[in-house]
Order: sequence, then structure tokens, then C-alpha cells
Amino acid sequence: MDYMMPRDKNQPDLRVNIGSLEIANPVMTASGTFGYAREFEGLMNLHHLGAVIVKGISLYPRVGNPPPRIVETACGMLNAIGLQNVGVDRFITEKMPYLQGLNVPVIVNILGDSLAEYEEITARLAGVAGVAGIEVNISCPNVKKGGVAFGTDPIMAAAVTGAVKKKADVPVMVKLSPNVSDITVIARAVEDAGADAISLINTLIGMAIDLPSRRPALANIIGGLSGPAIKPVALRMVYQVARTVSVPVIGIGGIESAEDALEFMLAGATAVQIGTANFINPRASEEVIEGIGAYAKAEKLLSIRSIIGGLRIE
Amino acid sequence: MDYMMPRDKNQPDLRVNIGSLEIANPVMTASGTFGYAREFEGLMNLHHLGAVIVKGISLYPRVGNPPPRIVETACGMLNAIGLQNVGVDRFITEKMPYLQGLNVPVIVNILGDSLAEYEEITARLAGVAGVAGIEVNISCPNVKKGGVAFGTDPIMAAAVTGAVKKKADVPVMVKLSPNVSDITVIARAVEDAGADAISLINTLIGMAIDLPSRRPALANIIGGLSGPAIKPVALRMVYQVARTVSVPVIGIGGIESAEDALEFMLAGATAVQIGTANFINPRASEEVIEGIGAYAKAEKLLSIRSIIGGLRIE
Amino acid sequence: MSQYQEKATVARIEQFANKNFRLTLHCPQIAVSAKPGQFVMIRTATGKDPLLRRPFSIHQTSSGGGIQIYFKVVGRGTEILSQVKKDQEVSVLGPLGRGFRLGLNGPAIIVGGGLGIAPMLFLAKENCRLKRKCSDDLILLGAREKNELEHLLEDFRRLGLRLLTATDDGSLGHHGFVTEIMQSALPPGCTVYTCGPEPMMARVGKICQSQGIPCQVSVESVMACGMGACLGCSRPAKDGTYTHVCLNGPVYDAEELQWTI
Amino acid sequence: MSQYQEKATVARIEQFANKNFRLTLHCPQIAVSAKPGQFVMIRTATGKDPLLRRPFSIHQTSSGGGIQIYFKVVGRGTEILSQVKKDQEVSVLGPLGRGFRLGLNGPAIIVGGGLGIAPMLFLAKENCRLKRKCSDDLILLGAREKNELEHLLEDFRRLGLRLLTATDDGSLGHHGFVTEIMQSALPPGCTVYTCGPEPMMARVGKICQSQGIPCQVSVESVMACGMGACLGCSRPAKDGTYTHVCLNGPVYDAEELQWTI
Ligand SMILES: Cc1cc2nc3c(=O)[nH]c(=O)nc-3n(C[C@H](O)[C@H](O)[C@H](O)COP(=O)(O)OP(=O)(O)OC[C@H]3O[C@@H](n4cnc5c(N)ncnc54)[C@H](O)[C@@H]3O)c2cc1C
Ligand SMILES: Cc1cc2nc3c(=O)[nH]c(=O)nc-3n(C[C@H](O)[C@H](O)[C@H](O)COP(=O)(O)OP(=O)(O)OC[C@H]3O[C@@H](n4cnc5c(N)ncnc54)[C@H](O)[C@@H]3O)c2cc1C
Ligand SMILES: Cc1cc2nc3c(=O)[nH]c(=O)nc-3n(C[C@H](O)[C@H](O)[C@H](O)COP(=O)(O)O)c2cc1C
Ligand SMILES: Cc1cc2nc3c(=O)[nH]c(=O)nc-3n(C[C@H](O)[C@H](O)[C@H](O)COP(=O)(O)O)c2cc1C
Ligand code: FES
Ligand code: FES
Repeated sequence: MDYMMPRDKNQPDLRVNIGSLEIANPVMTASGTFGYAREFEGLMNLHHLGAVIVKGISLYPRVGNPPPRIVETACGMLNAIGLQNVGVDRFITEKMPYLQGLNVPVIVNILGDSLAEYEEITARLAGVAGVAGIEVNISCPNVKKGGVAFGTDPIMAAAVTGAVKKKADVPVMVKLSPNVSDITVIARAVEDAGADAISLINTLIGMAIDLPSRRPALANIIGGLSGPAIKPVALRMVYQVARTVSVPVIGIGGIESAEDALEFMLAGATAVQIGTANFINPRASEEVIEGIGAYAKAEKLLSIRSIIGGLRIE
Repeated sequence: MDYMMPRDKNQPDLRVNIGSLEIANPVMTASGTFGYAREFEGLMNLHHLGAVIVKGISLYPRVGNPPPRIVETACGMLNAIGLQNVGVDRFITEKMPYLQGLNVPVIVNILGDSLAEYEEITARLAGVAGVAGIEVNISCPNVKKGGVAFGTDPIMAAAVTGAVKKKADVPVMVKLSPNVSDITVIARAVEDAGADAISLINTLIGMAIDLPSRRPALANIIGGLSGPAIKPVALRMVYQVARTVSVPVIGIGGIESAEDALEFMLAGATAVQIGTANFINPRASEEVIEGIGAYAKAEKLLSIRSIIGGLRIE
Repeated sequence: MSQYQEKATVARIEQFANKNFRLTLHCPQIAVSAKPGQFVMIRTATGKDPLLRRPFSIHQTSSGGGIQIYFKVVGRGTEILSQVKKDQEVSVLGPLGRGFRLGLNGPAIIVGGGLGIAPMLFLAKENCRLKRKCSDDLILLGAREKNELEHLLEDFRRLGLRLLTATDDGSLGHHGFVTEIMQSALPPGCTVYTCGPEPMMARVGKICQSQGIPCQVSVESVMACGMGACLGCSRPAKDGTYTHVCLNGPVYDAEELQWTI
Repeated sequence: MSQYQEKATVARIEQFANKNFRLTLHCPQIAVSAKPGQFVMIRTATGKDPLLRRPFSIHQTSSGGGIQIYFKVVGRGTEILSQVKKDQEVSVLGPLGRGFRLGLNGPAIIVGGGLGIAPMLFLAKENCRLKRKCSDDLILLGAREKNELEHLLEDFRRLGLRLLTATDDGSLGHHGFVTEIMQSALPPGCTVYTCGPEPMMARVGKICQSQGIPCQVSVESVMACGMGACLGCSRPAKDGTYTHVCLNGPVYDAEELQWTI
């Protein structure tokens, strides 16, 4: 499938490659922060996106956590949505037709409780028209291992990657959890297991308390921290991972502007994802694309690829 | 030694115990953010503090990192001071006399490259008048283990704790690094090794980039993230650790107000430390103490101890 | 359903009670497409803190492209918003959510309490316009005390509808809850519209249910996006699932939701 | 050395060039204890972002308890500061740092460039007061263009000292760098005081060194606390160690520091 518009020779080349998938520009929307894209159709031009990554899909529908599910924190927010989603079958029948019509690569974020579940979702997505890639969320608890997240153990992370790769007919990105002692160990493990790209970071685990009621601010007690607050941690991990692996790295975490995105690319990211910023500015991803284009033009870059990993260190 | 002022019976009892050390109120200043206390003498009443924790001390003086050493981030800051300090001997002769005169418990934060170094610093601090406790910074790289931080490995963390305990004649707090997959594993290890209290969190590892120059914003490339941005992570870890260990836990991370401090206490902290907030408001720690007192009064608490771990969870 | 992210200009900021403010914003695209019961999300800070937009019901719109919100200072976001100056620019996203189902036959009984009065003016106005005949509509407004109510009454009075008030301290109208005057005032074939504190809405819903009267409620929830993207604004629905207030609400039939009274 | 954290009131905010502002703050405790070359740390945001205070040299003080800062908008903090309104409250911490060593015998040659002009007015004034006789003092001010300079000149002229100017574009005074007019203007026995862009100060320091003239420079550094607590504001010193600008500076003898020209 070719998603590319004929390229204007006077515009800088913003295309980048995620494994065998070429995208028109390095900006994607992060899973769980952009619904199924349609929510934004009146507010921005969806066709401009590098790729859309949809809310995490599980084998069966999930109703999610009781409220409150979100709470604001300093320059960030915590969420404990509880992976609410319609399940892979309804996703394919109800959501894919619209997404496919966008003419933008659709990357499906998947999650599971067990290796078998990851494998089965991937199998069901194989051959579905419009699915251009799979992003594996490994921050989920492994029910068999007492709820330890797949993403905190290199062996489990590799096993999930392998299970998905076995069934996938599109490039597979593995999305890392930042809640680990050494992110490069996990990155290397999933690369060795066949990941075509690595995206990071998912949310940091955090908590907030409502003092007047002396209760946790989230019904789930703990939640995932996202937004500008986590950007320094994300940037550091992207830098470390990009120096460790040879597959493309996709940077995520607190990106709100083209400047933020370009910093991630300098640190080694081939592409970026916009998450929480979508809530504050529904046009955020489009503005990041425009800003990257303007930067490339001002800096007279023939291709945006030339800045990937271009951080100057003496 | 008795640091206690005679207590006013009309005021709520703010005293708490850190092992055998009783402090007048649960508010301490965090290491590296309060100099050697004297810097603040004109701006607040130092005698009101629960305890002063001084800048990390090593066996020999360290000059620290080249500039830039700090950079602001969203609701936070990164620092890479490089553990600049005068060394334990000059600390004892030059800094302790003033500190001792404050009539406030002085806790000495120590750091080292090796077990031997931790042990030797502790030995030199033993018997020094005015030293009321030792806080062990285990976020430092272990030179023998290729620079892996002591605090990211339970065996090394326990070893450092044991080495310090062997020589210490005052309560020993071990300060945990948050850059780990499971903070409770480290907490349990240091408790088993004899820690009298556990303080957390030290800074998250982060990075910032200066886009115009395409260089890292810090000369050291990576630095430690502190401030309100990290509070949700800190609160979560304090909650997890307080439920795991039975020694007192001291909460640190983004605390700016009495409300913040009380949230940490509800999550299980016996006391708190004020860090980055000192830079923004030199009176921050005093205001936190006043605010905790006002809260205790308004809520008619006989003792502030009654809210420790009092988070309501159904 | 058109939605816009507009750089609105502050046309006016009025302080009513101690912490209650009315803000008039010029944002013509939102103004022209807004329906009663819908809301907007407003960025209060220019920096990154507070990070998220804040939701506010649309109090009324003007043909000149203005919208009004009526709000109370309860935290940092509303504090900042209370300090905007005329001509300042503010980012407004809207109109959002499903509003009230209007133009139904029979009298409309409009019950607003506290800040829940905010959406009721727009509702009363527009409902009148759609139904043409609204002489048997009734507006019931409750608040804690007189000065939380009186400044708002002028615009309601201008509609020429029957209007009753209640205050907790008796400083204006009935001394007590607005639900007390409502109980006896429900004519046959009416529809009740309500917005206010949860216990009040639960009570209103219960009264309606017992009398077999349809009741539309406008509810709140914490929100990050206001447009269905984050799934944060969940609220338990009658059927055991969750509904998303920003998308399926904020207006519901009282029966769709779970109430704890 | 007394330091204060004051809730200062904005007495006046003036815009000079496009991005250059002068802010007058009422903070009597700081005003009365400030010395030339010292600085203040100002909180620009009311929320938590931007988090840290920003350092600014004291431009002048008034006997009525006012201090002035002269600043350029270069980022978010200064942007917010440029938008303060009269009577607004701003938290100011100061006075901080070691200022200029004043009252020395012989002519004072005061060389300010760009924003480095800020501390020079206070310096020139106070030095005059201390020395009594200052008719042989000389002020040299440089900027990129006329409108960055002219508004500041009035206050300098009032001192009655000799004053020369230079602009990069020749729109006022000498066409070129201020260091060019300084070179030939150094009388025997003088002391040079300078503040401005690093290359300018390095150049001034070098000229002084070659002529054996003492030179005091006021330098910058990123700062978190401004009071010696964070050790963030390090700068390489001549002897291979680091010096902390907020505590040991911002004023140094040019020879104490490392310069790259
Ligand atoms: C659809 C919708 C429409 C709304 N319409 C209006 C309106 O027309 N007028 C109006 O004033 N408000 C309205 N609200 C509520 C409004 O959004 C909140 O008051 C606002 O977001 C608070 O922001 P803050 O930053 O000031 O408070 P925060 O700092 O976010 O919160 C401060 C404290 O106030 C509490 N709090 C939060 N919301 C409320 C609330 N609604 N009432 C009392 N305490 C609260 C929080 O739990 C917290 O303890 C509406 C909410 C929704 C979901
Ligand atoms: C002791 C001392 C005294 C000072 N006195 C003055 C003064 O009198 N007047 C004045 O205008 N400034 C003065 N400064 C500089 C001033 O503190 C900074 O300009 C200010 O902190 C920038 O804050 P910001 O939030 O606007 O910029 P930020 O958002 O923090 O930074 C924006 C961009 O500007 C760059 N930047 C930072 N500082 C400067 C600078 N000084 N010049 C140019 N670019 C910079 C940053 O690297 C960044 O790329 C002084 C600094 C020190 C240390
Ligand atoms: C409300 C919300 C829901 C999310 N849901 C998912 C999800 O389903 N799957 C996933 O991999 N990541 C999910 N994330 C994580 C984001 O995709 C992203 O990794 C994270 O928020 C950090 O980026 P940001 O700071 O730009 O938001 C979610 C984040 C938020 C805020
Ligand atoms: C400038 C700076 C220097 C620090 N130096 C030390 C140190 O020497 N030893 C240590 O254990 N922690 C050090 N810390 C960490 C703090 O003590 C504290 O754990 C951390 O900043 C989190 O708290 P906060 O968010 O309140 O600042 C330092 C922090 C900062 C910001
Ligand atoms: S607020 Fe985001 S889905 Fe409703
Ligand atoms: S700015 Fe903190 S020590 Fe100088």
C-alpha cells in the first residue's frame, strides 16, 4: 500500500521509515490519547498525520475502571482508564472502516493478559485492510506471573514480542514501559526477539491523593503519569535506547511542540508520538508537523532524516 | 541528646520518631537543596526545622561537574552538580560547628564510590558532636561494578547499608533511587540489612536538549529530575514502600506545601523532606511546618502521628 | 456536529458573589453552533500549569458572537480565570457534548441549583424559541444565599417566564431547598430539566420518577479532553457499564444513570 | 548581609525597545540594603511553570523603597514579567551576590553593553556618592541600535558624568563596538567596571590586562537558588576549580575567571 502523496519538491522531505513502513512525516498520535481519530475530524486535518495509533485493543471488550479515572498533577496528569476498549473484533468491524478511509497508516496498539492473548489479537488483525502496523503495549500485567508487567522483565518482554511477530503481517513496534531499572536491557531484548521498531515511553507509575477526603484521587489508587512533566525522563530513555539498538526508535512523552519533537529526534528518535497534548490542543499533532517542516526549511535540511540522532556531544 | 523544646500543651503534638531519633516536627530539608543551612539563616528561622540534612559528603573533596549544571524543565529541574562537596574532614571542621549551634538535629548525607568509602566516611562521622543521623545516598555509581548505581541492585544496596551500619553510632536512613523496576525489593533489602529508616525518592534520571545549539542542556548530558513534576512518582513509591517495610519512611519529591507534605504522610511517610522548593521559596520548609500545625489544629489531632498511613481505601 | 478551537477575546468579566463570576467571551464560531446544555473547555493558564482545560456550561450566547459562562472559583484554574482582563485572549474549545432535548410538548420545568443555574438560562431561552408558546414553563432556582442568585435573575426575568427562587438561608424566596418548591409544582405532561449538586439532582430525579415525569439532568465529571478521546470522564450507568459524560452527556435522562441519594 | 523575600508591588512597567522593559518594584527592605552589582531573583509565574525564579541585576534603587530592573524578553519567564500590571504583586528575593568594590581612588571607567547596562547606573551613582569627586569618571555604553539605548540615557545623564555611546549600526554615537572607544580612553590609575555579553567582557578584560589596569566584571550563569544552596551556578575559575556566581560573584576581578575570546 502506498500512503504517500506526490511530494512537492520545494518542501523539505519529512518522510521517515519505521521498518518497512514509510510514513509521510515523523508525527503519530499516541495510543489512548486520540480515541479512534474520528473524534478529531472537525478540529484538524487527519490526512496530514504521519500515522494514527489507536487506543489499546484487547482480545475481548473491557469496561475499564470506575471513576475517578484521571487527575491533574503538576505539568502532567495521571490516568487509570483501565484499558477500556471495544475488543479486537468490534474494532475491526466498527472502527477500521473509518480509519481506513483516512489514507493515513493505522497502527493498532494491542494489549493482553497472556502471551496467548497477544498472539490471538495479532492473528485476528492479520490481513485486515488498512492496518499498517502493530504497536505492542507491554506495560500490562502478566496474569500468569502474578501481575508483574511484561515490560519490566526482559524475558517476558522478548516472549511477547516473539509471540506477536509470529502472527503479524505488518511491522511490529514494541512500546516500552519506563518503570524499569535499565531500559536498554529491555530494548535489547525486544530487538533480539524481532521488534521492527521500539516506541517509548509509556506512562510512569504515579499516585495522587485528595487531602480533604484523605482518599486516593483515582479509584484505582495508582495511575500512569503523562504530559510535559515526564519529558526529561522520556528524552533520556530515548537517547539511551537509540544508542543501544539499531531498529528505529519512536519518542513519546510530554511532546507538545515541534521543538519538543525535534529534541527527541536529535536524541535519536526516528519519529515521535503526541499524547496528552492532544487533550489540551486538538491541533497539536498538526502544529508539530507544520513546525518540523518550518524548521527543516529554515535549517535548509534536504531531509528531516538528517537530524535523527544528531545531538552534538563533544 | 535532647533537641526538644518544652512543648506547648495548646499546640498539637508534631513530634515524630525516626528510629531512636525524635524530631520536633516531621519536616526536614533535603540533601543538596539547603546547602549547609547557613545560607538560609537570614531568610527563615532555622531553629524551627525538624532536622537539617546537609549536602552529600564524600570521603575526599569533589569539585563537581562543569557548567551548565542545571536546567529548568516543565514543573521541575534537572541537576548534575556532580556531588561537589568539601569532603568529610573539612565538613566536620568547617561546617559542623555552625550546624551544631542550631540546636536542630543534623543528618549527614553521605556518598561513595565503594563500600570501603561509605564505611570510612561513617567511621569519621562517629562521635562527632551534633551529628544526629546519617542518610546514605545509594544513587551513586559503584565504580567496582562498572558504574551501576548501588541503589538499583538489592544486593549492593544491602551491602552499603550493612557497611554504614557497622560503623554508625547514630540512626541510619537509607535514601532510595526511584530509577528501579520495583522499589519494594530495594526497600526490603535495605531494611533487612539494618536500615533504621528509609527515605525516598532521590531524583529521576532525565535529560534536556538545547535545540538551537543541538547540544545537551547539561554538560553531563543526563541529570536528576526534581520538583513538583516528580511528586506523583514519589507519592506512589512512598505508598508502596510504607506498606512493605516496618521502619519509618521519609517522603521526598516535589513537596512545596503543607498539603503536599500531609499527602505523603497519609501515604505512609513518618516525615518529609523539602528539596527544590527551597530554591523557589526559601521559607518553604518553615511554611510547611506551620501548615502542618494548622492542619493538626483544625482537624483536632492530638498528634500528627495519627495521620501517618491514614489513607482511606475501601 | 461542528466543533471549534477558538482564540476568544474577553469581552467582559463580572464578579457577582464573593467567588462567583460571569465571563463573556467573543468566539463567534462556537456561539453560533452551541446548543443549550453543551459546554466548552477553556485553557486557563498560558504556561503548562494547570495543564488541562476546564469544562464550563454555556450560560447563554448572543447573536453578536458572544458566549457567557457563569462560574465559581474552587481551585487554581477558576482562580486564574477570574483574573482575566478585558481584551485578553483565551483558548476555548467547543461546543461539546450532547445538550438538552428541547421543544417537547407540555410545560418545561427548569430546576437549577447553585452553579447548576449556569446552563439553565440558555435552555429556558432556546426552549421558548422552539416551542413558541411557553407561558406555562416554570423556572425554579436555588442557591445558598441571595447574592449568589440576584445578579443572575435579571436575565431570567427578561424571558418573562414564571420564576421561583429558594435560598438555604432564606435571604431570597423560599427558605430551604429548591426541591421543596418543585414537589408541588409539577403539572401533568411536563418535562423537568435540572442541573445542580448531585444530591439535588438525585432528589429531583426521584420525585420525577415517582410521578412518572421525564427528567433530563446535566451532570459533571472530571475531564481531560472533553471530546471522547481520553475515556477519563466515565460515570456508572444504570446498566452496569460506564458512560462518558463529555460524549454521551453531560445531559442524560435521569433514569440512565446510577444515583446515590 | 541581610536578605529578604518580599512581596513587591509593581509601581511601573515601561517598554523601551521592542523587547526591552524597565520594571519598578516597591520592595523597601531590599531597596535599602542593595549594593551596586547585586541582583534579585524574581518569581515570574503564579503557578508552578516556569518553576524557578529568574535573576536580574538591580538597575537602580530609590530612597522611597523602589528598585528597578532593566530586562529583555528572551524566554517564557521574561515574557511573563513583561506583562505584569501596575499594583500587581511579585515575589522578589534579594539583594543577592557580591557587588562591585567601590570608592577606589582614581577615575572609574564604566563599560556597559546591551543588557549589561542594567547594573551600571546603580554602580555609577553609588560610586559617585562614595568617592565624592567623580568628574573624571567615564561611562561608555554600547548597544545594537539607538532605541535600545536612548531611553536609558536620561538617568545616566542626570549624574552629570562624561558619557560616550556606541551602536553596532551607528544609529547613536560611535559606529561599532563600545570596546573600540574604550581602548584609547583609559587614563592612568583608573579602574574599569564592566558588564555585557561574554565576548565584550573578555575583550575589556584583555585590554585592561595588557595595560595593567584593574577590571571588575559582572558575569551571568544559570541559577536555581541565587543564594549558594544548589551549587548550580558554577563557572570555571582561573585556578581550575569552579566558582559560584551567585555567591562569589556576580562581580569578579576579570583575572579570577577563565575567558575564551
Ligand atoms: C460539563 C461540565 C460543566 C461545568 N459547568 C460549570 C459551570 O458552568 N460553572 C462552574 O463554576 N463550574 C462548572 N463545572 C465545574 C468546573 O469545571 C470546575 O469547577 C473546574 O474545572 C474547577 O477547576 P479548578 O482548576 O478551579 O479547580 P481544581 O484545582 O481542579 O480543583 C480544586 C478543588 O475543587 C474540587 N472541584 C472540582 N470541580 C468542582 C466542582 N464542580 N465543584 C466544587 N468543587 C470542585 C476539586 O475536587 C478540588 O478539590 C462544570 C464541569 C463539567 C464537567
Ligand atoms: C546575576 C544575573 C543578573 C542578570 N541581570 C539581568 C538583567 O539585568 N537584565 C536582563 O535582561 N537579564 C539579566 N540576566 C539574565 C536573565 O536572568 C535571563 O535573561 C532570564 O533568566 C531569562 O529567563 P526566561 O525565562 O525569559 O528565558 P528562558 O526561557 O529561561 O530561556 C530562553 C532562552 O534564552 C536563553 N537565555 C537565558 N538567559 C539569557 C540571557 N541572559 N541572554 C540571552 N539569552 C538567554 C536560554 O538559554 C534559552 O535558550 C541576569 C542573569 C544573571 C545570572
Ligand atoms: C488517557 C490515556 C490513555 C492511554 N492509553 C494507552 C493505551 O491504551 N495504550 C498505550 O500503549 N498507551 C496508552 N497511553 C500512554 C500514551 O500513549 C503515552 O505513551 C503517554 O501518555 C506518554 O506520552 P504523553 O506524555 O505525550 O502523553 C495512554 C495515555 C493517556 C494519557
Ligand atoms: C541541586 C540538587 C542537589 C542535590 N544533591 C543531593 C545530594 O547531594 N545527595 C542526595 O542524596 N540528594 C541530593 N538531591 C536530591 C534531593 O535531596 C531530593 O531527593 C530530590 O531533589 C527530590 O526532592 P524535591 O523534588 O523536593 O527536590 C539533590 C537535588 C537537587 C535539586
Ligand atoms: S473527557 Fe476525555 S473522553 Fe470525556
Ligand atoms: S544559584 Fe544556587 S548556588 Fe548559585
